[in-house]
Amino acid sequence: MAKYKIVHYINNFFAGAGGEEAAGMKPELHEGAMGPGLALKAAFGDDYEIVATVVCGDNYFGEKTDAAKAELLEMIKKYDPQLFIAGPAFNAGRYGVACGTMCKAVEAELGIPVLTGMYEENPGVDMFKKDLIIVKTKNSAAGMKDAVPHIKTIGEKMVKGEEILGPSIEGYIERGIRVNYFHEKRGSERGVDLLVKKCRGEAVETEYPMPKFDRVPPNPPVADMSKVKVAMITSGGIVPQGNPDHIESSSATKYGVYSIEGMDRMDKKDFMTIHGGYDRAFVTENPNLVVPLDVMRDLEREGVIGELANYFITTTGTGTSTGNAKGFGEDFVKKLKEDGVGAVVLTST
Amino acid sequence: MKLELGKIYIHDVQFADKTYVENGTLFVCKEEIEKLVLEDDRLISARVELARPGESVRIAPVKDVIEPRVKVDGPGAIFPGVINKVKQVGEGRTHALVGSTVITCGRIVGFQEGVIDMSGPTAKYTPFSETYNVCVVIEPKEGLETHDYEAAGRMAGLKVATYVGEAGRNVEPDEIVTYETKPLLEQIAQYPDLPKIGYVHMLQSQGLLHDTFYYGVDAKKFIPTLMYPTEIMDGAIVSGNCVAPCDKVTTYHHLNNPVIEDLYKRHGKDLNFIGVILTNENVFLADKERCSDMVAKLAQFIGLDGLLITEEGYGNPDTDLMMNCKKVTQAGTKVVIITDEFPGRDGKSQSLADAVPEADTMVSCGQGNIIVHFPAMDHVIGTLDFVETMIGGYEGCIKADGSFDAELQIIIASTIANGFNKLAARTY
Amino acid sequence: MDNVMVTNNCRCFEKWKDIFQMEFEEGWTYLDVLTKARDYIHQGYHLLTHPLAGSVKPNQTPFKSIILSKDTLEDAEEFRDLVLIEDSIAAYHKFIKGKPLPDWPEKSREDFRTVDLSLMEGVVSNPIMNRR
Amino acid sequence: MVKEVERAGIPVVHIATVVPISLTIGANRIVPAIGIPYPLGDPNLPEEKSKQIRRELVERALKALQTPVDEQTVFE
Repeated sequence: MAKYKIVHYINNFFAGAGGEEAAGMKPELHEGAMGPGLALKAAFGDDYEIVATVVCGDNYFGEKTDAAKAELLEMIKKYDPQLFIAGPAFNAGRYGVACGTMCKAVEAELGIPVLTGMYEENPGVDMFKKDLIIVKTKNSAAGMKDAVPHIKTIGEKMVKGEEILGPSIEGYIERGIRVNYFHEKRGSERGVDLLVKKCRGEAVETEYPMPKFDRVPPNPPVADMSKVKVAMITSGGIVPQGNPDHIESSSATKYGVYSIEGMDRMDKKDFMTIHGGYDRAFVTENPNLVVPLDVMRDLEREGVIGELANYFITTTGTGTSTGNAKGFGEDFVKKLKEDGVGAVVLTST
Repeated sequence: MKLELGKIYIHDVQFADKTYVENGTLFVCKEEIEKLVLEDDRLISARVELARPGESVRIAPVKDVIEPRVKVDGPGAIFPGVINKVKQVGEGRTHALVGSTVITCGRIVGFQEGVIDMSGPTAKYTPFSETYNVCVVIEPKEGLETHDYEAAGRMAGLKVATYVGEAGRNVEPDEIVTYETKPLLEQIAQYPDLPKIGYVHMLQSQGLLHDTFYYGVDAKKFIPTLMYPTEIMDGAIVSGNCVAPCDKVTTYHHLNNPVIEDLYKRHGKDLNFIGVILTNENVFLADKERCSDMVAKLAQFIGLDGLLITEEGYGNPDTDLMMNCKKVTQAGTKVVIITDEFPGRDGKSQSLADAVPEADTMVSCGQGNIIVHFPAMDHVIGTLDFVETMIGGYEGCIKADGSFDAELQIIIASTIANGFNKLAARTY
Repeated sequence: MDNVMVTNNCRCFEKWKDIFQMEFEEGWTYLDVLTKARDYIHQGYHLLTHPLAGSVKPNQTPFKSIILSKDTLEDAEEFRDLVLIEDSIAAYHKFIKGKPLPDWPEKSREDFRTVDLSLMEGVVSNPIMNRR
Repeated sequence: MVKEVERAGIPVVHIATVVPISLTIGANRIVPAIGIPYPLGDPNLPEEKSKQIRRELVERALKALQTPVDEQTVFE
């Protein structure tokens, strides 16, 4: 019988190329198993073979994701494997994201089962747990020994198309997928049990946890405002005259970044409002009512704030889906970070 | 209020010249049932068919399921305010033909009614694959208005069930179960050391095909009220809805409410079952605020320590469910919710349309979005013409041999949100 | 009461066009109605009816009607309406992703209009709606 | 948008006309604005008065940015 073929993905560190200094390495291909793959090879036994190990530096993957992905896929494809394993990444964040990204890409392109492993707090977990089976590992490579049996069992089941049981049984990270089963007691009886316990003050476990409301904990305060660069953002629909980027007056699908360099105030000759949600007359007359440039310049001059970013970011809030708004935010924070912005004043109408 | 429920166990159903029960077999007279149904001139045809557990039979589209019962002693009669005169029920003695049902089926509107399979892999999801079913397939006269047809179909089922139930009047029951709830102060005094427990029963009340009736009163027009648990066993509540089949509370499920049954089982042991608060699930947000305020008020008024809440339906009712839970909790009563789930095809989305942090103790009756396969059956009672358009079905899902794939929500009472079944969901 | 009905159901439009301000467009999808209602909420309107009224799910019925008002009838938590409409839009996407709306024959569409109309009739007949 | 800025580790203050919306979208530091047609200022007043109001609001926003908070906080 032919052996099942596995391709394994690891990073610079686990390939023995080195740590941070080797993180820029480009994708490489090695025949057979290496590094942590040796433990997998031993566990999977004679019916399986790690035919190749593909390696990529974490920084290279992070910075040139698309190129790295394409190169790696080419390498993997020609082995025609039945299973792809990435990592485990343990608590290495960039490595975790790379493992998750590669698993998704391989699954989509090659249509074969994929598997990775991470420590619960690895940022890759939140990004990929709904899409992938991620074996739960300890936070360092010392956890390899414990992870291997789970990777083996799940990997075998995947290749053979057998049912993968619940996360606590199989040792993977809970994916948040609701799956039916038959309980030994009917629902009403379980309900009464829970209520009696709850009334006694005993701990009870819910069968369906309420969604966690997506909250971001507040950042620590700005220590010294006079040393910080402040940026202004608005959902109040203030744009340069003529609305050059055609931002919609409601249900916006884009945002704009516009210069305020050398300006002391928002002049109605330069800016207009496109907001669809309110009476525009006052703001048309004085855009500072939404983007308080005049006051901010005063504060900058007086040294109350260190510096004002030389642009403002704008869109319209009315009718704009939370999904789009989230997307805008994810996009423009990169710029804010690059520009060293240390505080943001966001105005909404 | 004390009710003796005499259970007559039915192990088979057969056609005969008259309707009667003998040695656990229910004999029904087809002609008399058809005649009874056709007394309503809104209906032009009624066909009676029988379905037994294990048969290769599929029933669709199902409108309501009703257990035949008859009141043999005490005030009032079965289905008060609907079939019989308005009169307080819940006291005396009632006989039930346990293990048999009357099922109405037929097309009401171009969507929504569900499926019952008497055998095969999907049979396990519905309790009615284990009962002996007298199915009445109805057809309306041409051009009948939807509201009228809904009413005619609802009445047909209740009339037939009442008629069949009469067969149990003079039969000695196999088992008699006594349920008793005393007036509030006496009930509290009976078990002073046990937690005082209630049940908030939310009735579907959004409009056409979404209604429920209490003593004939449209539930959207009442305000929350207290009910002795035994009233429901005499048919004080009847279903007038066919929302998503999977979480439809059929009239059968009202008569056999599992929460009430299980609370009675523990009554006097580790809890003191005080009573039921009935409330509704209206479309109007002001009604929701008002009724949930009143539910919390009643719970506090009668001094409950804890209560269970069940809902019927998805979406709009989730908001009532959460408002009730939140306000009752804030009024100082502990809450457990029983619900079903709709997390989408991939099981990854939020299961309910609303959520509050107070809903921290929930029982899951399973999720209705998974796809299940329905193999072909030898015989179909009703029609499969509408499967594609029924809830949970999708275009092209039905194959030439009559087999099809559909979401679990197409099966009657498969994820019923009052805990009648053992189906549950957990997180993978 | 300054009420507006957002609907894609011509029967609701015909029935109440003289009573309510109407936002009606036969061609709107279920989502368009939800989105329009959200725009009104963003502008300070309050929901009078639940956006998911009727337990026919958003990937089943093509029709949707929602009544909003400048006034509020109840002492609700302030951001209730916003949460309700956003949750409803999320629910819409959840269902439609798994299974798109079927291409219903006109007979079924008329049934759906009837059900939607009935849901709204229950609301409009409520005495509190006639408050001035 | 506000959550994404916060998530990126940049302290952010939201000057919002409709505070409940701000709470719902998850802003942690919130300063209530004047009103919908003119959030920062009051154009019915002479411009210097209006600007004064604007300045007070912005100063309150800057103060909020320098105040430690554990949960969503409205700086009235």
